[in-house]
Amino acid sequence: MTTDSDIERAIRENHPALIAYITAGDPTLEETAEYVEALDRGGADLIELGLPFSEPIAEGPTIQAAINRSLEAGTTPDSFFELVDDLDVEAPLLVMTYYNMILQYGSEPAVEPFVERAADAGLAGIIVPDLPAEESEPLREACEDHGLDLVFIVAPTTDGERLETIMSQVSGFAYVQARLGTTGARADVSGATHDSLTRLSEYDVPKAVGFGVSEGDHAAEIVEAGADGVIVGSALVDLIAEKEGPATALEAKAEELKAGARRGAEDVPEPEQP
Amino acid sequence: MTTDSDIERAIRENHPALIAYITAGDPTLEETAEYVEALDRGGADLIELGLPFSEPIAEGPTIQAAINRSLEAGTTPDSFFELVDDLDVEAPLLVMTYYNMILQYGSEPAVEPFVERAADAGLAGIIVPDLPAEESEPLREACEDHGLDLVFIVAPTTDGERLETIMSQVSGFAYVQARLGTTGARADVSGATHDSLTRLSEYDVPKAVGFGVSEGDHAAEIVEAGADGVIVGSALVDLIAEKEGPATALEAKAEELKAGARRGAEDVPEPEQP
Amino acid sequence: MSDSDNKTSFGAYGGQYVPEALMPALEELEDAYERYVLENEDGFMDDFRARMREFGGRPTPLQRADRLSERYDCEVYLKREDLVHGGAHKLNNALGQVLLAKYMGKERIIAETGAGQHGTATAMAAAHLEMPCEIYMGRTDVNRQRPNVYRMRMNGAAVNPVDTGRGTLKEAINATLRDWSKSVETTHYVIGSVVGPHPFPKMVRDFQSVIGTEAREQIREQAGRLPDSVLACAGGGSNTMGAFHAFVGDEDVGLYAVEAGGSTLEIDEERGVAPNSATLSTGTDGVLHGAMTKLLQSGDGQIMESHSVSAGLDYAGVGPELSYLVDIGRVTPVSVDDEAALDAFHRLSRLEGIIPALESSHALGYLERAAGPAADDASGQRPRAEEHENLGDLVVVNVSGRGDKDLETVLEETEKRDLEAAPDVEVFDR
Amino acid sequence: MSDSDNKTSFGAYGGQYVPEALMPALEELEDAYERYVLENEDGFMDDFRARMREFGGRPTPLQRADRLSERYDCEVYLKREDLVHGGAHKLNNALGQVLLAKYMGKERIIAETGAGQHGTATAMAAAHLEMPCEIYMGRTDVNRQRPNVYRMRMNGAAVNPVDTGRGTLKEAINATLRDWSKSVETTHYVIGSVVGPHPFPKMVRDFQSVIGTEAREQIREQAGRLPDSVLACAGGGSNTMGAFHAFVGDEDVGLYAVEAGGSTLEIDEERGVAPNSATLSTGTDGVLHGAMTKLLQSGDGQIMESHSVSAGLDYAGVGPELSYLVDIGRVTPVSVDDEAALDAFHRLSRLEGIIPALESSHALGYLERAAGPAADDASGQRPRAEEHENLGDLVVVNVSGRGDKDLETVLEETEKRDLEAAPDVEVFDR
Ligand SMILES: Cc1ncc(COP(=O)(O)O)c(C=O)c1O
Ligand SMILES: Cc1ncc(COP(=O)(O)O)c(C=O)c1O
Repeated sequence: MTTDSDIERAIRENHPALIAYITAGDPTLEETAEYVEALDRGGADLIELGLPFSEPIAEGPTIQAAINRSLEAGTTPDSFFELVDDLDVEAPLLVMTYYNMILQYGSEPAVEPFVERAADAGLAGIIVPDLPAEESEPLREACEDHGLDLVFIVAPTTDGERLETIMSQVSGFAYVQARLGTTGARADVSGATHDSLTRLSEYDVPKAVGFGVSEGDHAAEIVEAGADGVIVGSALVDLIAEKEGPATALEAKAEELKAGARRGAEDVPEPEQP
Repeated sequence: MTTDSDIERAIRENHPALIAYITAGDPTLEETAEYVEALDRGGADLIELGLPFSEPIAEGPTIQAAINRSLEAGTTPDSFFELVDDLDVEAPLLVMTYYNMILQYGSEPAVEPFVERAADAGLAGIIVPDLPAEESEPLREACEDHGLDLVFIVAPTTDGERLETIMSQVSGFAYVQARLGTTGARADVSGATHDSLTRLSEYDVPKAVGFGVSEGDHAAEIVEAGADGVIVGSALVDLIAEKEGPATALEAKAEELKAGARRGAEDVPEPEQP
Repeated sequence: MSDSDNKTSFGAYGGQYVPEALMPALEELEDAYERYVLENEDGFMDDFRARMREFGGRPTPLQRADRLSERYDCEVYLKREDLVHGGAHKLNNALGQVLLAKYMGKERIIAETGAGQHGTATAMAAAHLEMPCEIYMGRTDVNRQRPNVYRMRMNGAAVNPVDTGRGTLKEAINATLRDWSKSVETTHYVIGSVVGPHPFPKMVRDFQSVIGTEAREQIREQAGRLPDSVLACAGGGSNTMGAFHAFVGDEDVGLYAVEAGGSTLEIDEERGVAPNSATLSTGTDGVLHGAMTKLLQSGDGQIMESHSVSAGLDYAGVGPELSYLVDIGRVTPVSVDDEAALDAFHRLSRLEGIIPALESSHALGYLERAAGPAADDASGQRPRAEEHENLGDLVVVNVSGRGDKDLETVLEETEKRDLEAAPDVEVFDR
Repeated sequence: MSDSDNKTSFGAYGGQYVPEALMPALEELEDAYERYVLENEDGFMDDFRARMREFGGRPTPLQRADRLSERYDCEVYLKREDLVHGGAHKLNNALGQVLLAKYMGKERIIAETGAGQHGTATAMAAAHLEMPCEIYMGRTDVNRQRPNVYRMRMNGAAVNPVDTGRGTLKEAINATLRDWSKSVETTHYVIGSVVGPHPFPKMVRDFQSVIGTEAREQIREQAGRLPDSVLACAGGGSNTMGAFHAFVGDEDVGLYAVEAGGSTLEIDEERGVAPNSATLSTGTDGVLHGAMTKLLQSGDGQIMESHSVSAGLDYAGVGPELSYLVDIGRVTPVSVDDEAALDAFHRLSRLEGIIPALESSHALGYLERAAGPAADDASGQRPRAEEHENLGDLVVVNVSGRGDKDLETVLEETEKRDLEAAPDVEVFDR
């Protein structure tokens, strides 16, 4: 690992970090801008913005619905990037989208145009839930060329050689999937989380845990188990779908989660600096 | 041929003969008695009474319907025979029914009980539309034993050896089927009738033509072609189904048909007596 | 052919009780049957067999049913007639007859149909052989067997609804016989089972006998010996005789004709209704549709309405050869009721992944009754019940057809009952 | 196997674009595929073939279609996959995968289905092999393919309606992938076509390749030589690859993948709707459901709704191997529209007595377009149109399934149109 990326730095400096996900364009891009600012104010250290794809195979019902709302509102890669162009928040931003959306940007199927535009817009990294390490070379190279992190997911089923391969390719942070299944807020922290963090403990890269985190107490538990950050998505998307004036609620929720994470960190030693 | 049977005599003596068919029990047995008397008055020389069977495969729609009415009215072989017991008309009576009705009369499947009862009731003959010569031996023997005629049908398709066989077994008269198909009144006389009568001309037995005869003019044409009698069924059954006071209509129809037959006979030489 | 009978009958059964007008056609047919079918004139049988192979999908497999074998503590093999083109054994006969009609120079085909299986098979065969085809079908059946009506129409056949009587199979046969009386010179009547006047019962049996001929070879190859028993459902009895014929000479092989017990074997004499179609088990001798055979009839000789949950078994008569084989003790007639047949339908669907025709389900239902867990003593020893003992250790069941056609009926009838083997059929939004 | 490709892809197509959580399962499956399928470990392939013979009814015939041969002035042979148990080629794959899952020690089967054909095949296979089975099916499809839902339920499978999106195949696949993400350790996902991540496209192709392997042998035996061309419809492309695979090395044999042209090949960019499913003919490269392949997608990369009168072809993607074979010029993609497919459905039903699946009717529809009377010059000479010339003198058409399932659709769609080959479907009293 050479110098820390924006993302890595954001996690290490704000340890334990809160990583927030919302779907861009849900319900409109204008509102997304408001929500991003609210999350930033509330203490999110990194913000993932979902660029909607019509076949979100890794998402549970909550985020599926958000994606549908966004698509119905007409969100496109171009309008998404224009939103990001105009955003001005402290937390680095990542785009989370499916591989086909990246491939189709530009006139020919290729990854370069998307990455270039993402870098231009000031995005710090990319997460692609349907791109395993085996298929990631073109995108990884383009990301390196443009100084973006490509975040990989480590699943409860990831083990042995596969884990090695992935960890050798990780940049930014390792996205530790808390449990099998799809995204979606759940009321507990799974045993799989503990197992995964144990397996990963020997790798010197920030680890953030997502899939099912919804409350401050979960965040505390996860950080206590050794995570460097918690990733929260569906719980935030729920607020957007259900509350009036979601911005306020999002800010409060971010505060709760960040506080939870901090609570968890009180019992664990600060991670060693490289 | 030894001595003439009642049936044969009725045909020869009343030449050209009118043979009338109605379904017994249509709509009730009481009314059948009235109709039989009316036909007798109108000039019918022989009267066929249908004993209804649930599967009348040789009948057209008119007689099928009559059979259904009779069955619904509860006609049984016993009530049928009781009707015949009580009838007192000049024309000899025949029963027309399907073979299973004959077989099932009595406690075991056998033909004897039916024939015995028919003879007792004073019936002169039996016609069984689903009993070809090949299967007729038991019934023929029983009929001989009880002095009843068993009338056979000669179809337009009957030819060569089959015709020989049938004609050697005929008693009473040969029922010449005017055309292929089922019973039912039609508006013309078919060419098949002429052909059949030609084929039969060498056999010395009375020939009566049925299937489709409905008017005096048909009767004339048929007799002119060489028939010794005409058989009329559906046209009479139609009157029963359609007219108020069918007895009068039946009598008038019989008169019309008999007159027609006579008209036809004026142009043909009297048949030779044996 | 080794019929212990004279030319046109089986003992006292069979014969030719038809209007005189049809007799010449039967003579002509008899002649054609003897020349083409029995003597393979002009290579008729080779042609027929080749078409059944390429068009019809023969041979059908004989499949060991693993779950049934386990359940019944004996080796159960299924003869898979459900895989024949059209979904039932019916094509064996329909194709044979339409081809024969073609060899005879006939120009037109007519047939009756009840549930529509024989009608669809005939329509397929007629399309395959370019013969104009008309199917008679009772109005009631037309209305409740709509998909089969469509199939016939799509194969180019005309469908003539019959409005008389109850509008079911019996009336359709009557109507077809009436058409034939008119059209006999140019037309062949493709009768749908081993019923009707001679030579139909023999001819249909011969066309269907491929079932048993194949099964006999297959079981010898697969199990190394002849079966202890062969089970087949019996409506008219064509799949039955088809399955049995090759085994009739094998005296150690038990032959079970499983009839539709309907709701009960008891007869409603008053209304002239038999709430079953168990002709062989409960019928008396008489003449129907051209043959002497066992019948469901009143004391007077009127034919009764029969009933079965399975339309293809719902017939008041049965093939004369079966009547004969039952009388001489060669075939054992048994029956299972609607409920047991439905249960067996679900059981095979679930345990073996084969959805059988409701007709065939009767044969399977008898297996359950004779050899199922309830039939045996509940003690650990599992001493066999007598019926189970009689079936033996190696049983062939003829699955005469597939049950796709029966889904609606089965759903409706299942809802009324509490069946052991039925899935709970959730009803989705409509 | 002679794939001109690397291990997980066909040229640039294929790959494994799935969530990380599924990757270990794909590795495990790849290993099992190589051992059991490619190397016949534990006699897996022998077991599979025996079951396809006895349970599935293989081999299916290759039938010379006499009327079509005459009409098209060339020898037309039909590969009769409509005779496979369940009524379509789908069982070849479903049984292969469920058996493999069993050998792998999996405890549960899940699958997606659109029209219900793959679901019913999988439910049958699962019942046959005693595997608990759940089928995902879009709500819209559940409601319009009711008989198939019942069949699955009767075979003991659970049917899970999917309420997202338009409620059709695409959504069902998404839902099944989501289930699998959760249950991957104990569950095998039986994918229904040659799509999805490696090793599915190869494995499904290998299970289906029996179609072409049989056909190749049969045509050599029956016609004495290899065909000039092979036609198969292409949805996902499993019957297509199944029919083609054995012929890919025979460079003189033309391979035609016939896609659903729907109402038109033109795309409604505005609404993101393709009124067709002609992926190979009009699609662009992208990633869907785990593989890089040709897709119907918007310029941005959103997957379009596809459309076809035939539910089984109604899919916006296609197998990656087909994309590859089209790119290198080995397979010719063509398409016929709804109307031509319906017409071909009626034509085969009427002329040959075989009611084909609407999917298969597309392959037959192409034959009519390329070689039908209208395609040739009307002059007495009948010089062949170019398309006819290309098909050659000996053509094999894969009849991938039977059309019983399509009757309602065909009736409805036929009423809207004036089709040359359609019977006039009288409407009987309801
Ligand atoms: C599948 C099936 N099995 C059996 C039968 C009964 O006929 P048979 O007793 O002549 O075989 C039918 C009649 O439609 C049928 O469709
Ligand atoms: C009969 C039939 N043919 C073809 C298809 C299309 O699938 P594939 O292209 O994978 O063969 C289907 C799909 O349901 C089908 O049922």
